[in-house]
Amino acid sequence: MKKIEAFIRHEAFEPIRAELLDKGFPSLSISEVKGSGRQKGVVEHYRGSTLTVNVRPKMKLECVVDDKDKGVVVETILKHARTGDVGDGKIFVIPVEEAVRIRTGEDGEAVLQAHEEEEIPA
Amino acid sequence: MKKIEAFIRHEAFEPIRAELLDKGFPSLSISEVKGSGRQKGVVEHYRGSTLTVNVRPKMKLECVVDDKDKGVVVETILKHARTGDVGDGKIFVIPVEEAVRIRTGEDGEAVLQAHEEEEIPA
Amino acid sequence: MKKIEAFIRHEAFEPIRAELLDKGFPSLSISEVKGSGRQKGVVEHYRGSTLTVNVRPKMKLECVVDDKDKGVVVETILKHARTGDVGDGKIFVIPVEEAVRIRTGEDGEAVLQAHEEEEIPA
Amino acid sequence: MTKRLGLIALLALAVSLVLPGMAFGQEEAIDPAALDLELDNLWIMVACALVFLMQAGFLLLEIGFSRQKNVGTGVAKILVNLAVITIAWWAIGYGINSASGNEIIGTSGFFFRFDQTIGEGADAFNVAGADAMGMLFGLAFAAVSLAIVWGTTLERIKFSAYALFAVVFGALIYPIVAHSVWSGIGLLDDIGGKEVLDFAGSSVVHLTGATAAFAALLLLGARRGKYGPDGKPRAIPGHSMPLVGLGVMILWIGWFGFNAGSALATDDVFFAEVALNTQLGAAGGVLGASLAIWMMTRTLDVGMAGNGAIAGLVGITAGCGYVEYWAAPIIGLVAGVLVVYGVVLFEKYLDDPVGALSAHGLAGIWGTIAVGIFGSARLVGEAASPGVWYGIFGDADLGASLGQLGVQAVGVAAIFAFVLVTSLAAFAAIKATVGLRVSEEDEMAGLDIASHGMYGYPEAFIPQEEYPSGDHTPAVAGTPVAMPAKAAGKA
Amino acid sequence: MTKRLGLIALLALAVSLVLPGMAFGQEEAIDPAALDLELDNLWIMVACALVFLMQAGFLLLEIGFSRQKNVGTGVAKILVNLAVITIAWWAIGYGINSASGNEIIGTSGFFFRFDQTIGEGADAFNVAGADAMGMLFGLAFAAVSLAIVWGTTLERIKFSAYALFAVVFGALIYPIVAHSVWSGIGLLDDIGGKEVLDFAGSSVVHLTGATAAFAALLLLGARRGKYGPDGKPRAIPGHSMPLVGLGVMILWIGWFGFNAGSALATDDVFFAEVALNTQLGAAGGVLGASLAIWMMTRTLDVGMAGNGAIAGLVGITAGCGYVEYWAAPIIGLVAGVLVVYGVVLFEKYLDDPVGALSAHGLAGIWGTIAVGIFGSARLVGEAASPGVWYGIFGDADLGASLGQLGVQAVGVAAIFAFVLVTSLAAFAAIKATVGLRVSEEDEMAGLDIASHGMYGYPEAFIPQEEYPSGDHTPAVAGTPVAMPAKAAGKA
Amino acid sequence: MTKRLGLIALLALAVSLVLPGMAFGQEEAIDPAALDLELDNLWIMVACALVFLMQAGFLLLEIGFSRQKNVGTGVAKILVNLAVITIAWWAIGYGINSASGNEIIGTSGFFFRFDQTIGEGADAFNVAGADAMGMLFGLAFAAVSLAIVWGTTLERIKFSAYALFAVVFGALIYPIVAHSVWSGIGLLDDIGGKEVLDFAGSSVVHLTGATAAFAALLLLGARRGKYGPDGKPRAIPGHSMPLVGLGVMILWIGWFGFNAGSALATDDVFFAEVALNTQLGAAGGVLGASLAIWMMTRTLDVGMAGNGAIAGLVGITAGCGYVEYWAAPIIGLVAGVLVVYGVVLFEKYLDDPVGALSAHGLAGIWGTIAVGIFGSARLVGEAASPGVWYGIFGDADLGASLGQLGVQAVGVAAIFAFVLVTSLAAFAAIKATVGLRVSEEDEMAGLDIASHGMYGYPEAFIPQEEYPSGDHTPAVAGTPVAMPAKAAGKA
Ligand SMILES: Nc1ncnc2c1ncn2[C@@H]1O[C@H](COP(=O)(O)OP(=O)(O)O)[C@@H](O)[C@H]1O
Ligand SMILES: Nc1ncnc2c1ncn2[C@@H]1O[C@H](COP(=O)(O)OP(=O)(O)O)[C@@H](O)[C@H]1O
Ligand SMILES: Nc1ncnc2c1ncn2[C@@H]1O[C@H](COP(=O)(O)OP(=O)(O)O)[C@@H](O)[C@H]1O
Repeated sequence: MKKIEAFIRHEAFEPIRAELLDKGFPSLSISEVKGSGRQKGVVEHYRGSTLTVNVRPKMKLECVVDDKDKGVVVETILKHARTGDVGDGKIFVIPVEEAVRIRTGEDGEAVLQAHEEEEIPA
Repeated sequence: MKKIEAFIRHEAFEPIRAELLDKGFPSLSISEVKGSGRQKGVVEHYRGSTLTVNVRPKMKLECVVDDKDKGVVVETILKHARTGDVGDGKIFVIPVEEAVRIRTGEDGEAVLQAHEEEEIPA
Repeated sequence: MKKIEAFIRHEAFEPIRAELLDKGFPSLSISEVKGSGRQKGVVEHYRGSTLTVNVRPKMKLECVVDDKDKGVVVETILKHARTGDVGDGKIFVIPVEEAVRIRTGEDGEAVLQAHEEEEIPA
Repeated sequence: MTKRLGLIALLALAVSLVLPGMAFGQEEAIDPAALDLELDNLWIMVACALVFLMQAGFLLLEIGFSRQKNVGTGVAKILVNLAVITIAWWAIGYGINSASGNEIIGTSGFFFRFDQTIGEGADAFNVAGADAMGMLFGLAFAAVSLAIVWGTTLERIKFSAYALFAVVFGALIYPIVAHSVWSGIGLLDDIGGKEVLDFAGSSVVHLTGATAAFAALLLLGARRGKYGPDGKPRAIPGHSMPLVGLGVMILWIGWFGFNAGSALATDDVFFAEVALNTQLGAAGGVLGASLAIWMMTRTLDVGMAGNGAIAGLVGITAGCGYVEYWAAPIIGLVAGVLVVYGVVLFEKYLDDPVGALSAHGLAGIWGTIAVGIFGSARLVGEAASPGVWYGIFGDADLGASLGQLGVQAVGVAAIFAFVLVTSLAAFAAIKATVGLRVSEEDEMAGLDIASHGMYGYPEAFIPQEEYPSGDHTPAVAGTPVAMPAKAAGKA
Repeated sequence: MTKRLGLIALLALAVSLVLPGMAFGQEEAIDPAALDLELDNLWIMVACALVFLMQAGFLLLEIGFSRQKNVGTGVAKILVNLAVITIAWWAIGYGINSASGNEIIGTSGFFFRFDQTIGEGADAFNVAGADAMGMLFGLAFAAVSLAIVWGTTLERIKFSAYALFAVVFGALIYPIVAHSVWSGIGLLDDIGGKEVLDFAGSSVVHLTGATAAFAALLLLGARRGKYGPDGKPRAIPGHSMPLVGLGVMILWIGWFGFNAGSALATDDVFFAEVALNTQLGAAGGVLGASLAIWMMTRTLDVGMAGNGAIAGLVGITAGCGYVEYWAAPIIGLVAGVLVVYGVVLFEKYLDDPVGALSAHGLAGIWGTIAVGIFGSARLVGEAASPGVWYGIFGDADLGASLGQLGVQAVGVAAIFAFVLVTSLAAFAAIKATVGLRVSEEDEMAGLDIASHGMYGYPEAFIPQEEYPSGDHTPAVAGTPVAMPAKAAGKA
Repeated sequence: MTKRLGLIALLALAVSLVLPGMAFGQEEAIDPAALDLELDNLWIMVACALVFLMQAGFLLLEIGFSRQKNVGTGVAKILVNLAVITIAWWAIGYGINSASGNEIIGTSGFFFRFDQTIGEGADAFNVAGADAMGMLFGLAFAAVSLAIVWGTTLERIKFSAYALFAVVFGALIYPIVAHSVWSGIGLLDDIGGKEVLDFAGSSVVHLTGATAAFAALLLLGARRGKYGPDGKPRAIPGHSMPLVGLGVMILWIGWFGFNAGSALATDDVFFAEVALNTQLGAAGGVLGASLAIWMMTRTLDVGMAGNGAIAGLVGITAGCGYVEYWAAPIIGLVAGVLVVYGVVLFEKYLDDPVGALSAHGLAGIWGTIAVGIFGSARLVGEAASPGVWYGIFGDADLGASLGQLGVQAVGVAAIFAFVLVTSLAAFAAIKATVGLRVSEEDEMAGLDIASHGMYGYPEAFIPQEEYPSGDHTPAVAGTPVAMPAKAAGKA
């Protein structure tokens, strides 16, 4: 199993989420981060003084998938997160040794993204 | 060493924290995430329009422990985070190669969870 | 490649960022976390009642670097994050299998921290 | 009709005529008595706006003491409440409260309209502008009393309960209390020859609201998580002291209207004496509460300082027209200390997020009693006696003073008992029918999303990425703008 | 000159003289007519402060309905707008609006100054204190109308557009509308012998503002992401219902000044009747909107309840001095229902974040028309006829009533058409020159950072660690403090 | 005594009697002089409420310019400050400031009470209602002055310093300044035959507050991190421009009471002239500051626009009763420009988070001086001379005008020097005893948690999961509710 961690622009998330859902990868998590990278900080003004902000808001997307699905997820992220401008972010792939679905206690790759029919919004 | 990452409901955290502390695992970190999975989004209303929110607030718990302790931590999380309803979340186990305690600079498994007597709230 | 994850005090970040930048590691991400560890919770007051807060705000720093650069990054973090008091936090090193720069789609270690000349603040 | 600027021009004309002191023709003669009436009512109008402003204060107080998931409901509540009580008061409440009918209820003035006859016999009068003023001012007070009710019920009550209870409270419970003390013919107006003194409503308005709040709480129970498995209370901190602080300041300013406006006239500039007492009482309240909480916890709780201000104001409300300046800060100080001990004590058994039971209940009782202690001979009037202070240290008759103290206590007890019983009945009926408390799931999710379809801080709860860039602009005749969205924006 | 305390002492002296009823020497005689003028103007002053307070209400409403990245610009806007219109009104607007000149525009009173002659012939007068009062009150109304304009433009308009349009609107558009209805000599003052009845400005102020808002929107287009690729609108929730709620409450209180202040006098305490109608209308609005949205979505939208209050208030604004109490809640109720359906309907094509088109536009139209339905014979005056209600159910002449209804409709249509055309022209000119809409990048980044260099919630967007501990204290003469920073602090 | 509704009925009766113009019996005759007194005091009461409302404005301004960890302390501070100064003023301050005694201090009126004799000889009077009004109005001004003091001290001052300095400032420093200018017998009332003109307190209130703020800052030093290792200032942005904006709007509205209320009477509707000048001054301030900051940074800083409004208001405060309308926006404009340059300049050496030194200090000085430039012959009275403008361009005597300018400068200098010395002494004493500044740890952690035991935004800092679901409901008699908690809830 692999965890795909991507640091992306906020506006890229929704299309990624939608396409991943379509392709059968409904499960993922996001969080707010701030980052610095190739994209430089901005100089802002406050009451006549300047303030250099060295980090910029980004979104971190985490998605654990079966080894074989790694490629398609990375592709999907690349497809939507890429504007070609500095600040698009990065994708990292990290090994995962184990996965447990809390609801059932079952573990293994089966728990990652598979969706049965009887899903309910609860 | 393993990092246990769990995506759980907010209300599950406090009992987990309390039991982990009891069992000798005081060290962990949490953060706010939003996730989608088997649990579907919700349709909300705002001024007569609808709005589908595809991700839901969850909490991410991170706890790095010695390999041998992995099981007990996973068990503890499972015990408290499980309601049996969709949305309970998942636990992932990720390999950690190194750990350093910043305060002392010492590294290795010793730094993970051990607590000596002279701890002070500072 | 390694991901260095450090849980640090807020005030430690800026010097770390500055020195990493100097040393050629401009790329990193931070996020807000709350943690418990050796540092104990605090007892607070609200309208005459007490409230024990078991977790404290910390900052999580994530920085993916080439294997060979791991040491210098860990050193830099240690240097600035260490006050010697309880609550300084920990550094963990996690293996990363792959890295992709979204902007270009290129992957491999080249994408991690290298900075060319034509960088622009966008 | 309304020629704004024409009129102004006319006024200007008038002034130029007036200034030289020229005599006016007979038909233009202005009767000083008419001016006097207008002047009094202008003051009531000003006071009325200030009292309505207090609604904003209560709103902020409740919101600030709530968690973020329960803030929108407070907004909807204050609006619906104010709307319902306005209609209820107009249709029924004002009539019940009016100086007509018998000692229990007024019997005319329903569906308030111009030229309507209110009262019987020699006291009867036909509704004109000044009566509309009095009616509106009465409504503002009723609305304050109602606003107090909900302080104990935050974060778990069903929305429908607000609207339903507002009808009963605005049409019956509050008007009956007001009639009993302020109509001049009510039950509490002649207790063994003495009247209950409550200048602006420590009991009539504040204790009444707090008692109904108590009734609601008894039937509602505590918030989930308020009491640990060990039965000990846990702090559930609200989300914003700035909003609480602004709310307190707004209430403080509104109280000048509430108290000094209750002079109902500008005669002898007496309203200023009332206003000064109000300020001194509030000051005492802040100091009392601040010192008490600091001595208790060695830290100055912000919310408690706010509660202290309110308690001081509630405490001085009954006496603001009856006591000398020196007594006002003392009354406030005691109220401030009371509110701290009250909050801490009640907290053990009762989950009252804003401290309404103490700030309005305890302080309201204390304030009413305090008139029996500090009431000044110069001010209490003929139908009452000065306070026991003057009986002991002054030249007032101690027996009569003690009698007045007793009358004050009777007034408090009567109001408490009446409101408790009727409110319990009303809330029990609501509970038995539509229900009083939201489901556990709704309580956990928060009332905003559960009852209002959206969080009160929507953006904080809903991720920004839910609004991706859209490249559609609807075709509206006359909209020449097309905003061609770039392939992807940059943040 | 101003001897504050000396004067107080003097007043006190006076009172002690007065109370015994002593006669005054001739030179001290106080003319009741002067008092009457002062009394009327004191009321206008109070009302004026309340109407200016409404600016804070509009500010909060707009901010609350915006996303966090666009809140600071609202603050800068309200300040600059108020400043610009103040100058524009002083220099030009007041003169255009004044009761001088012809039926289209006033022709004197520019660069308003003391003792300036306004008007011609017998109606001419020289500016004195009371005229300053009227001028300031008129400005407060103009500022309300201007504040309404921007509700549709949030989160994407260029800042310069605020200032530029404020000049045109404050100097020309609004004054011409006000002149036409309120100057006593305007176009809409005599339509076949009848005048358009608009007591406090449902049309003059609110429809005018909303129409300009409509014009702005037509040229501005929707926010990015408001309409999906399927053309369906998406909710873009604002960030704070507490701020919206406080804004609504402040507007509600301010409206007492707006409506009752439009009585422009205290005579017969008529302002109280107006105030009561205002309260009843607002109540109706809240109830109408709450019921309508609940029936539509089975959930009580907080913002809609707030819009309902405002719609009720806007709706009753034209009729508050012309209808009986029973009609006020009905007018409000209809306005409240209208606002909900209006918001939901307009949303399909027009991106109006705060609902200004419905709450001020639709409700303004309805309110003006409603005077033709519910206007009471007792109140409408000689130059107008009672509403059709009285024509049908009462003893008024139905033909005349229908005529008045028609006149009201003509008034609405005329104002809408005039404001739409002139505003479109003004905004088109702005668009063609400095531009009306920010760049896509700026819209995504938020107006705060793009136009003001800093977020409106700076700390929320800027990480705390950006302010590391510094150990430098600047050397200032007299600063004996050196704060030696510890090697590292602890959080 | 208070028969609310009975009285209303009576009033109604009266009106029905009055309207036909019937003659009244002798005993009911209403003396116009009494009405005049009541009218004047009603205006002061209204103004007083508006001035007290300014406390809410200062609160919001300070909170908005603070970081989130320091917001609750502002709330506690404003409440405790207002309480302390109320008592201090009642006991001592009012007496010192009163028009009794000598040119330095008043000597009667301590422990203010009804019927107390204030002053000596022919000027002596006994305290009645109108005096209570004057006393309360004076307090409102003292409280504004005190509120200004703390703007420079945010985020690092010890809480006890607030209370201690409030005593000294409210009992001595401010009253002595007020006595010197406004008592009619003070030092600054006769400088070579001319008086210092300061209609509502550009210097007496604002410069005084700002000077004390300066003194506090000198002894307190900058916030940690304000100055980098290179000695250059760094921006430490506050957390909420919406709160700043609301604060500014509230202050603006309150200023109508502050300035126009200082007319202390309704005579000739002069207060309206003052109010109009106030509005024009504020407008000028916003424009001046907006243009200045825009030219400096090409971006319109939100906080600067707010500071501009305040500077405009402070600037016009001295002259609002002395200058013609055309001069008001000019005075405001200059004040607005000054505040921007002041903030940017002071920032280099002095850490003043809200810009109080510039907005109240510089603008206060400028405003006072400006009366010497623009004071109009029509308004300045006999004891003063028109401004140099009229000396140069008008027919005033230039020598006398320059003399007046000098007197204004002397007034400014005297007040600055006096307040600086006394405040430095007071703060030095506080520093030497209980200490002035919190520990470094407390500053880093934030004053809220350090001094008040809880964050001002508790929920934002305390994780939600700290309130797990509890299944305990306390057993209270009459609580039939048991809320059986489900094994686990769902979010
Ligand atoms: N090596 C890294 N480690 C951690 N986060 C990174 C790393 N590189 C990039 N990021 C994250 O990605 C964001 C965008 O990176 P940036 O270098 O500006 O993009 P690009 O080089 O693709 O234009 C950063 O703000 C940061 O949050
Ligand atoms: N494969 C995954 N990768 C990342 N996060 C996940 C993954 N699966 C689940 N999550 C997280 O767990 C949360 C709950 O998952 P869900 O699938 O609804 O639970 P369950 O299937 O156990 O009922 C999600 O909201 C998401 O935050
Ligand atoms: N084993 C761990 N797993 C996850 N987070 C940890 C772990 N140990 C420490 N942390 C994080 O580091 C922070 C500081 O740790 P603490 O034990 O107090 O520091 P130290 O032991 O160096 O004094 C914690 O609040 C937590 O966020």
